[in-house]
Amino acid sequence: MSASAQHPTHPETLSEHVQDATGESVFNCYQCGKCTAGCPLAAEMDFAPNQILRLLQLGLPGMEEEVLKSLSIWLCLTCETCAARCPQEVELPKIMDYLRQQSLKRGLVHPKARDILAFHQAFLDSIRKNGRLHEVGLISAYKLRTFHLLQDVLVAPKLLARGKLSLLPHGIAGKADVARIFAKCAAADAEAGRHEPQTDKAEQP
Amino acid sequence: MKVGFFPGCSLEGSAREYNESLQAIAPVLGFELSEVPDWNCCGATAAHTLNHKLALALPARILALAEKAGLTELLVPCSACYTRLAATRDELIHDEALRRDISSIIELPVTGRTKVLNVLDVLAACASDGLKDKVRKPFAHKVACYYGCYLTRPEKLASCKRAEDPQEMDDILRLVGAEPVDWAFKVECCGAGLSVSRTGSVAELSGRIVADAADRGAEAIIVACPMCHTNLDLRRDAITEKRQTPYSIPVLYVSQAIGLALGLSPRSLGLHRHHVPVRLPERPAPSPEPALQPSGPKED
Amino acid sequence: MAEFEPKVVAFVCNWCTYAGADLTGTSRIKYSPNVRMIRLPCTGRIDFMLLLQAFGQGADGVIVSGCHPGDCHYTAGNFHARRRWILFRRLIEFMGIDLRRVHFAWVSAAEGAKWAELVTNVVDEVRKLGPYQSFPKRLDGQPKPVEVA
Amino acid sequence: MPRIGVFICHCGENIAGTVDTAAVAKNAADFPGVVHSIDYKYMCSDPGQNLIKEAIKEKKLTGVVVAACSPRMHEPTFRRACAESGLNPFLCEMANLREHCSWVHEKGEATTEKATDLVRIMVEKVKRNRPLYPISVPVTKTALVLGGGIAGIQAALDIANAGHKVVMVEREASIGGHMAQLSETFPTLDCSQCILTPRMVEVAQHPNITLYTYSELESLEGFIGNFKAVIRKKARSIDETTCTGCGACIQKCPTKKIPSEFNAQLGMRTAIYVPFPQAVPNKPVIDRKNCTFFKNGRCKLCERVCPAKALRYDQEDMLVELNVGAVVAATGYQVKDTDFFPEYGYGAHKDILTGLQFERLASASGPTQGVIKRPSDGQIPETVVFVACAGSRDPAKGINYCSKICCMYTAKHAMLYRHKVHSGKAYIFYMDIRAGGKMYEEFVRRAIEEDHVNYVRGRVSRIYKKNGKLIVKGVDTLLNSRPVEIEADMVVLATAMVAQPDAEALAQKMKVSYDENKFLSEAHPKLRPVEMNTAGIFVAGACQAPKDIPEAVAQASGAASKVIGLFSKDELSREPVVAVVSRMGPPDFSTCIGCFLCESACPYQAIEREEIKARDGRLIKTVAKVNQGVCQGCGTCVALCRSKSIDLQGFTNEQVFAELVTL
Repeated sequence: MSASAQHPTHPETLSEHVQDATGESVFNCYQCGKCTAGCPLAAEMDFAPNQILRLLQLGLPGMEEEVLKSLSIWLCLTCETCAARCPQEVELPKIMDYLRQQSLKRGLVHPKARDILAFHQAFLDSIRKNGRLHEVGLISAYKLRTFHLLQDVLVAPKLLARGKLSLLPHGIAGKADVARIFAKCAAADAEAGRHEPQTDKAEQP
Repeated sequence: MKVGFFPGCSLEGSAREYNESLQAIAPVLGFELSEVPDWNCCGATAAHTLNHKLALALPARILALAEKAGLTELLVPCSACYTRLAATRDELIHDEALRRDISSIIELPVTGRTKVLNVLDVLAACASDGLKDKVRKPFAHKVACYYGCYLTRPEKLASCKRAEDPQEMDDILRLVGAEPVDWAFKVECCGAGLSVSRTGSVAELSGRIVADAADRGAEAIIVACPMCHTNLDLRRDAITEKRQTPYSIPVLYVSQAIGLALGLSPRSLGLHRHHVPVRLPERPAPSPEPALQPSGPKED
Repeated sequence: MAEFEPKVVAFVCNWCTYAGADLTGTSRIKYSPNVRMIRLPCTGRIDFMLLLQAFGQGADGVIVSGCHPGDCHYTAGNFHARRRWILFRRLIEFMGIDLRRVHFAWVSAAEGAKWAELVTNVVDEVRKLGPYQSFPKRLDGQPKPVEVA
Repeated sequence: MPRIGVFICHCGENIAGTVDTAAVAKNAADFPGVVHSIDYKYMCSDPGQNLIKEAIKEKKLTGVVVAACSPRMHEPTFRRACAESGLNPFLCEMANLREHCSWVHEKGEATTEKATDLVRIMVEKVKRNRPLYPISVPVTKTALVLGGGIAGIQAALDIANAGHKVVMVEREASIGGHMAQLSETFPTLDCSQCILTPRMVEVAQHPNITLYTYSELESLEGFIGNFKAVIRKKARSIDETTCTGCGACIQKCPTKKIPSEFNAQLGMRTAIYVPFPQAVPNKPVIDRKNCTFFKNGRCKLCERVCPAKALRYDQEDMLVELNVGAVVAATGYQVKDTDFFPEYGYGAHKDILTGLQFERLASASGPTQGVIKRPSDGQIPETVVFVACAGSRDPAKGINYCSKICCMYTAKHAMLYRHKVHSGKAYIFYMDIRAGGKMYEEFVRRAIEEDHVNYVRGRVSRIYKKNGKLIVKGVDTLLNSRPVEIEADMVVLATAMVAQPDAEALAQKMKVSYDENKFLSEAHPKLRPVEMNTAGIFVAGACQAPKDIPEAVAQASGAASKVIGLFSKDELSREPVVAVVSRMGPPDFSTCIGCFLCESACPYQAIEREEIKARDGRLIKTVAKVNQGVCQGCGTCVALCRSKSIDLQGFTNEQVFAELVTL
């Protein structure tokens, strides 16, 4: 059904990689803007959701990098509102996931997104270590990554007071299994990465 | 009935009262929760943001363990976990190759045969199973039922019928004597994953939700998701600061509201753990029998 | 023996391709004379047996050409033809007929040049493939005498 | 023993210049069955034609091959020539030596050889030609027009004014259709009813038009020129002949709170009612579902007040059988309702309207006498948001197409609103402005430049109610895709134009095809826009595709002219190039095995089922039979026939095989 499915565009374009990885074609978007109109964070984004798709559609030199460098892809909450209302049934959240992974892989993460990224990484670390999330561990790890040492110092005691923070992590028996899962996925990801064009190469005219 | 149970990480920490209240109402409502042995974290937003495979493998391990434990149905109270597990199950069922790949990663056989249920699915079952008669102290309050994102979206995974104006939670609460208000932010996003990393944005989004609920005269916001609860309850000070108006409306888990209606003690339901104190106006109980209106749009 | 001159039979619909070939004529575009046209109302009329008959009677290649999808004078005949072709190509192969000897095309009444190009290309390709052998055929290239019905 | 004559034309130098015509003539003379073969400078000239005519007489030719230009050029000429000298015209074939040979090849051996082959091919074909005779079908000169909207009205009047009988069937109690509901019409802003109602009256009074309102098509049998239609006249519960239309019954009817269809649910009507004051006919009907008497057997107030004693509670549906020669389908469209839009509140908000509802609000004859008021509280809205493409161009909602009229009527709505509420603000959310049409673009510019309607380029994601206002969450993609929120008092959705709910059923009754959106399909997207692939059935108006009034009227007149053309002869004569099913004596009767693959393949529903019965009436077998009045001669059935029992006259298997044998 997707336009690009029938007429493949230049195979090295990011839009093509999006299609391969997510099955979503950015060319189905006809720029009505309904996604942006309903997006909870559109106002805070550097590119509105429909503009992210527009950049991918046009794909002139530099545009793909703009997308991967954008803050928008990191602000996306994957709340699925856009997808639910899109007249052309574009699964934008799926695309955003892919773009974030690429942005990270190509080292193009927006400076302002580092906190978000740091949180996600701290989150995953915590799971890799314990198999489950250890909130205190998470928060402190996050603080160390971001140096937001004072943020939420007012919240933590509240939690503690209400017996919501367990200072010791709940390790699970399958810790090792989970760690192995992480290792394998990381490896698979790196493997896939080799097939991804490096941005600088892709940008060469 | 016996139901598999995957609490998820937050129900062991910041959302422990959700866990407590579920454990408390379960026996009264006649279902038994059997926890998935040695379950792990579903990976949440972080995983599918950073590594697609991981985002499937972590939930897959949980599903695999559930299958091993012979659980046919699995209650996942946290909507964030629910959507991860449901999405993974959906992909596993429809993609043979992926299924093989993933089970080799998690070193466990996985088929996706265990059905994933969210809290509304289970409560709806109880509702049709005489919940109304078990009410001791009708929860006679105006409530704003807040569904958030993952109980209604994406549509193919959600059990709610009207994606833009779901009624399932409203119907259940009517049964226990509550009066759901018709409000505008039932399915708006609270800011979820950015709670810690972009508290400002979250305060903005959650603020709108709390404000609308209060403006419509709701006495409590009812949620079914720890993340929503954190943002609406724990982040209340940030919200107050953002909107320059104090809001005292408490945020209860649906299980807590029902628990109260069943006559269970506030403490057993973990109400004391909330950041915003749960003060509900006393009603001359038993309140006049609120007839169960058919769910559907009402002109406001 | 002189260079092999293939015989190509073209089954064409009256409304698009036949008219298109007329246009080729009125615009004096030259193409190779090896093609013999069979005029039918619509490609939908083309029975698979006719293709076999053509080969049986010594054709080395076959062209089937009608209106573009959606332009059929009878609204859907060309779709029937296309659907039938998809079904029969495997049978053709099974019968040992090289698929490159059978060409399906859409040529509209406005595509005189396209028709010339099509015929020339097909004739060239079939010439490369050489004579179609698996049915008996006289080698002097002379047509068989026809018994009068 | 066939006696074929071959006539090679030089066409001046056109053929002779590259083809050795003399040689071709000489070769042809040796072809088996050829008894006469000559070449001549101009065969199409009178002397040329005379050569053919004389040869036919002298040589007693049984078939003629003229090798000259394209048959698309001169086949009629030479066939006429043959006919004039007593040879059945269908025993004449042409070999195309010019367009397909001399003009496209170089002078030389190969070219002459090809010319010879082309002649040989035709000789072999013509030997197997059979005399054919034009098929003539009688024509009943009465047209059935389905639908009393503007398209139906136009078609009916055109046909009736040409002197032919017309039967118009309208489902509702009055004709007029959607146009009667409209306030003013773009781009001229003239009052819709002012231009429509005179036409409605004309229909009612026209001596050639019989009007059946509150009636529907029950069934349609037969074929072009000879249809048999059955009309269901639904029980009106009054005697139209005695009823004077005084309206006393309507005044007294106690059931007054029924949402009025004509006012798009914005107004109320009684149980006995006429849809609107200018209704034609102006005779009421009883809506039995809502009538007190029909519900609980008591009331009959209307009967008591009726001075003409016209009430007939015991009236029943009546079936009327009609013979008609042509059918014009003009059954119109419907618009999607607001409850089609979850993100806009599932139709729960009274102040979110459809375009059609806004027409009623803006109409002087509407529930508010043309004053724009909010249905919820009767307030004058200070801010109105119009949403274009509501449902249209929305594959997620199952509607891929553009409804075509919304851009224009939305501009009109905004304009009318600004004219009526000078202080009011009008916003239009749009994706594209499609204003192709005479004075259309100018009209839109006027809305923007003179009436300061605010066009916002973007779609609306959500509408919800807050403190009595409708919060419209949209986006302005021209403003760096900035999300915009507008607090509106009223929202008008330009909801999609879709096929009638029973369009599919109607199409099946008439055995015509329809597209995936249930719009009726024309016979050819470009060249036969008002015919349907079932001969004798024509289409007009929005039942074929979304279109505005001028287009609907134009198509209606087009359909009418086709009908008039059909009625211009007492019998219609058609080329005998049609399919026939083999028939033979007992015991087989026919090789047809009755698989009816042909039936499914035929785009014209020309295949009928014929029962072959023995003398004692016992059924022997059911075989296919081609209705020659309907068959268009494409031959698709021939290619599909498993038992080779169906064949196409003029292009029989025998003929085509013979052509191939010459290779």
